[in-house]
Amino acid sequence: MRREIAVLPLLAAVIFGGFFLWGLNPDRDPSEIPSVLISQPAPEFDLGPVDGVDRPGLSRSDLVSNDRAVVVNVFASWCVPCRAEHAVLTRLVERDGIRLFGINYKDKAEDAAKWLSDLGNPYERIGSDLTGRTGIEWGLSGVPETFIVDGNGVVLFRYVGPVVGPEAEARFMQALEQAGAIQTEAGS
Amino acid sequence: MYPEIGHFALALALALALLQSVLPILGASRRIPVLMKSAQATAIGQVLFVAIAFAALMHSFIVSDFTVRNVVENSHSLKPMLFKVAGTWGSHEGSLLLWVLILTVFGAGVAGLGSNIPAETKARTLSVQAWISVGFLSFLLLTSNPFERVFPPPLDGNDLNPLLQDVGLAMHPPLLYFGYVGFSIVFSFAVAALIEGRVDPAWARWVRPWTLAAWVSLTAGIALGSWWAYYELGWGGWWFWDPVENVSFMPWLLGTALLHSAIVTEKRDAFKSWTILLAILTFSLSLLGTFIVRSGLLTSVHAFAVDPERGLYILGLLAVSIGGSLALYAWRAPEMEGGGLFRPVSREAGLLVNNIILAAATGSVLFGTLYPLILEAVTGEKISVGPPFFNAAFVPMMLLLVGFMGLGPLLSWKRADIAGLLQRVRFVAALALLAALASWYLLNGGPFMAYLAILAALWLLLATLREWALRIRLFEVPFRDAVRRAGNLPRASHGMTLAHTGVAVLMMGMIGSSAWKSEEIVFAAPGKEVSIAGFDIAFQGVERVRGPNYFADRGTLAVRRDGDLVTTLFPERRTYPVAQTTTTESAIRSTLAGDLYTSIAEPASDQVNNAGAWTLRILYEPLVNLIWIGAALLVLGGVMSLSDRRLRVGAPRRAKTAASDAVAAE
Amino acid sequence: MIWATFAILALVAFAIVLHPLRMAGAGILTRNDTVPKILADQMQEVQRDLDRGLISEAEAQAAQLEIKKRILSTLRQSESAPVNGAAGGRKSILIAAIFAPVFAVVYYTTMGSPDIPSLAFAERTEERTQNAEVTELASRMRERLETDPDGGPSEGWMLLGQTYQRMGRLNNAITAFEVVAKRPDASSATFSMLAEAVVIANDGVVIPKAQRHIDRALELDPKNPAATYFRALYFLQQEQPRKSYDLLLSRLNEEVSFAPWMEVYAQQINRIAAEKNFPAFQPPMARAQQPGPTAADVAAAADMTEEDRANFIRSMVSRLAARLEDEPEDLDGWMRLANAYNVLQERSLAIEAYQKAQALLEEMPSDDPRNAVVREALEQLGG
Amino acid sequence: MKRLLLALALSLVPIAAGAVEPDEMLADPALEARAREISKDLRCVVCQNQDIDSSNAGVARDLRLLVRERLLAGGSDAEVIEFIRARYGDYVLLKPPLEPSTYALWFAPVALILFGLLAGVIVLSRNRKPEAVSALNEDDEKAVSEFLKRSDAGDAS
Repeated sequence: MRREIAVLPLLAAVIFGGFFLWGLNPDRDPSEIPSVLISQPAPEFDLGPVDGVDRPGLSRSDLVSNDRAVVVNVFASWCVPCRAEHAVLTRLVERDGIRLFGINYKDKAEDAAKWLSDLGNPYERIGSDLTGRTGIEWGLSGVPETFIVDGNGVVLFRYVGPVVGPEAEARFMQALEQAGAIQTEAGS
Repeated sequence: MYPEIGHFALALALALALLQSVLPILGASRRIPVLMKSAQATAIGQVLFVAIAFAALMHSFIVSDFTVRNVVENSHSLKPMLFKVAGTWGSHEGSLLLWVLILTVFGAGVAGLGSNIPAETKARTLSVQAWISVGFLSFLLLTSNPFERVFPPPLDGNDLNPLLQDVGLAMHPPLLYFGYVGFSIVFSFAVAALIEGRVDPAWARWVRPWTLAAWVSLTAGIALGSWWAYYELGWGGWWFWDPVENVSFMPWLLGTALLHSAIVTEKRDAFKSWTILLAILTFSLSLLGTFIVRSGLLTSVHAFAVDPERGLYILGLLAVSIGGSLALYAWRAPEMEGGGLFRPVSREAGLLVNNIILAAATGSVLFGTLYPLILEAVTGEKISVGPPFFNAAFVPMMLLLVGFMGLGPLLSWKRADIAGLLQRVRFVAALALLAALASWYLLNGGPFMAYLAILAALWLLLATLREWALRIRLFEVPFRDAVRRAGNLPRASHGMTLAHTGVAVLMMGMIGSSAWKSEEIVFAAPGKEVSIAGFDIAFQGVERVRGPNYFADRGTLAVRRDGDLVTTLFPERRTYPVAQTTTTESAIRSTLAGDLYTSIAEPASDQVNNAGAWTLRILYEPLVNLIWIGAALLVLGGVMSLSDRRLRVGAPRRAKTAASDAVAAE
Repeated sequence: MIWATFAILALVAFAIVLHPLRMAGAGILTRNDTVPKILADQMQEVQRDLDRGLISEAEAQAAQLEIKKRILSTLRQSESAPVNGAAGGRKSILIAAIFAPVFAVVYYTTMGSPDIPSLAFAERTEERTQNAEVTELASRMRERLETDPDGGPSEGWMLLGQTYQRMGRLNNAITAFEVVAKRPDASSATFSMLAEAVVIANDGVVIPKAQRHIDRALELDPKNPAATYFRALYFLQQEQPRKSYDLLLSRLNEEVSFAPWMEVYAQQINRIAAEKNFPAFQPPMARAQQPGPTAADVAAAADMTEEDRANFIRSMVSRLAARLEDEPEDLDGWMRLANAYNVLQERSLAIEAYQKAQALLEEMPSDDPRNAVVREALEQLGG
Repeated sequence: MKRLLLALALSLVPIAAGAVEPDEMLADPALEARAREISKDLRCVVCQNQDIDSSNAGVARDLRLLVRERLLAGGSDAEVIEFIRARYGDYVLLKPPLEPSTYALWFAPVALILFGLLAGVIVLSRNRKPEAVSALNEDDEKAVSEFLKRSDAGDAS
């Protein structure tokens, strides 16, 4: 009996150790927050266009009847990582034919317009979220954030932070393929 | 050159640690005196070389030698000197070096000061201590070398975080480390005892001063950190249940339990395997803290830049040290015979309850801290466990503990007389209840729990004083006799009284500042008046002032009470142009009754309706200073106990017998 | 000096490990020496408590009885005397004493960097003043250009832009270049420099803004090598490696004589070739000569870490310097070297190189534009 | 590496004070007090372990405004919290809801105390048996007192 009890602390330590080992997995990001939106319909929102950018605004109705999955990217001109991500998204649009929608988060219209003119504008539609309320509806924790929404407006995937670097891009590409967001030969 | 000397000295320290981890323990088992004694020399050698390395790193920081990567990343030529010095332990590498330095200081302490410890026990203990040394020195050299060089050097360093440029924060890590690394030696004693297979009252007495020293530093370190958060972060809180705070708090809780259970082992030869387990677990929790802070396992404001590889290395160290020691415990502890018997109402039973509650509280904090990780691993769900949980779990346990704390010291060993006990505390219990009811009537409002806490704190305070009065027979014998009796009491007894009083005082500070805090947040243009807690505060405007490496918007607040000017406060909002950071320097009027805490934030965002207005935050925190006073009493109590001469009994005065024995043995 | 210090430290370690041998004669403390004393002290403590009336007579007796029993059991467990002065012990200590310094030296020689000197911040005044001078010069220049009623000469703005670019203040550089780009006298080089700055500022990505400048540069001078290079880089980033490759190759083949930028072209062509299995580029001329870093090289280095980049530039510079030792007649080489030293803030070396160039320039016609460049640079460096 | 970068990026967020601003506050003190209490139980999603009440991050401010908006719209405390939770999940709740997945968490403290007390009772009951108080025999008594005399002489205290 005494012996069994004396083993308990060791047992507890081993169990905790197992969790620690699991927690050290380099792919795990402790500050990442899972989205409640996954497999849920996209939230209700209706955003006007950004002044000075010749793209229409964005609302939920633009997400519910598409021929294939689309990408919704939340960006801002003041967000430094967005710059690096922009090149990646542009390439995805040009090379893989994804449909990209933008939510311009808490940004001045003139800054956003200049930013898009400098870097190029791969977005099909851009909604201007000046107050950040739409951001909350999407459960936004920071900028940039990127969602994949299927043709019927159901959110399939969420990526927090910039999609930059081979690892992130591979993960994102895989999600795009699974969602069928990439234009296939037949579809074009 | 200096950084290289430091690097070389670390290598030498590792070499000595390797030797010390093998030779003395070998000497102890083969009974070869010269090998046993080698522990003393190598322990002192280790501290010497680690200190050289530490001094070399500090020198690099002081002269801003940017050929050292660690200096580049954590310092800047414009930093004030004090913070250049503190920068030495501001980074992962530097703080780990400090960690190792303290580890070796405790090893050398036992080698040099532990003159009453038999050579064999000492040799084993120091060998175990050296195992930890080897682990951490190799960790330092292999994954976190503080002496990594850059050449050609960049023109200036990267870091000038003004938030961390604070005296309290600069001193907080050394004290904290002194505390929780200090428990390493207690761990080593415990493992050595397991290897030797013997724990007795003498062992408890050898360990006690080291446990006390570590506990005192940890208490001071935690209090200092809490104090820093209170006045630097600018929103008047002093404890946030952040994972990093929790991991320093858990060793404290368990260390407190250890202090008490070691008394039972010392006086009554009981609780032996439990005391050993506590000694192992206390240091294990310290190691766990080191692991959590440096591995990025949990998110925290205080965490160092994370690196999974380092995390893996420390986890390996944890597996070996904690796993190894607990396996040894599972093997050897059951053989330890139980000690003296005692009755359900006795000092032993009281201390048992103390230990049970402290251990359960530690377990709850540990579980709450790690639960998000566990749940994520099991179900993938991510949740947060924040202050509401910890308060709900922890506060009731502490109230229970405090209830017993008042009684414990009044109990006698083995069996206590219940009727006599009740008779002795009847009066103070009634007094505490009366005072709590009175405060309810007078304060009307505030949560019920707060009144329960008031009752508990008052009960503890009065019962502690009552116990002390009983001891010196105050009011029973002439006053002069009572004073003489007080003088004759052992220091440890005064220490206990002080520490328990400290807990009561601390509690009152916590209750006052959390349940009766009042707050005003306003936009204030010059001339605006705010009333809070009986003070009338007039905002007289903001002026721009220059500091050595910052400029500040300094607000002027005239504080009046009943029309009389009490004081003028100057809260600042500092901007550091180089680091492009803004900090808040709150201005506090501190009295025993409470703090008037003022801080100034940015100008009103809406300048149309609030032209020229600033955001003012004014808090009144009743009794908050009792928290630091209580902590100081705890520390003072610990130091008082530490100075008790009984802790040094057994040290040879190089008595004739010992000397002649040695000659005979030659 | 440093090794002498190490030797002293190693000696100290050696002595420390040997020390126990010196006290071998002294006895050691055994449990029998200490434990009973502690128990005896506890006896006295009980007695004192009794005297003070803290405990009752019965309690005291019971407690003392307990302690007495412990004393007895300790006395009975008399320990065997330690085997003193065993030869095994001495030998182990000796081996250990040798092990300590050897271990440290072996570790250190593999991991240490004894050649890197300490450099206290206070000792680096020269470097600092230089840096401060450049900053000061740039801000003075900018002030003068900004206050100039005519908007300041275009050459001045270009020089300012280049200075800022060297200092790594890319946004300032872009602003300075943009001033000139808006003027009618903007040349192809103006736009290609602007494009380069924009590309570097965007982590090496040719963004549409950069493209517009590249277009302008090529409009003004279809042969502008820098603009062509960035156009090719753009194609590469558009995942059109073939187009990029062809563009570089055809531009390279247009030249008949050697120009310094060709090396970068060749490298880029071969990089693409290696990745995509295109035929590698065979240099038509002897490749003995190694040019120094060009602006495009620096651009290529933009995705390196700060340290890698510094090393890269330094290696290029030292290669160039070594070549110039052998070919001191290469005027453009000296000018490039001088410019490179300037970038690296090696002031005296930069002056020296410019002076070499100046000497060679004396044989050139006085209206050679390089004269002005060298003069200006030397003035700026204060040499 | 990515985590390192993120950590660096996050470290640039100043932890300066001045979370709740006066212009956010509600005119009705009772409602404002409720808003403050709710804010203290909601975690700021971009900061590390901070409630939105004390965070000066932009998103935290938006959430504070939202909390007040919902309160003004007549929502109960639970409804307001549920509103935020529907968008951000359980992660934002600093006080985890009592659900099957958190039973272990919430009952752990109680279980630990009960387990500890049980262990204590077992230890105490083992101590029940009467203590054998056998006095020392004469030889032993002599040995001890001799020893004590010796140690008194050796130790001059």
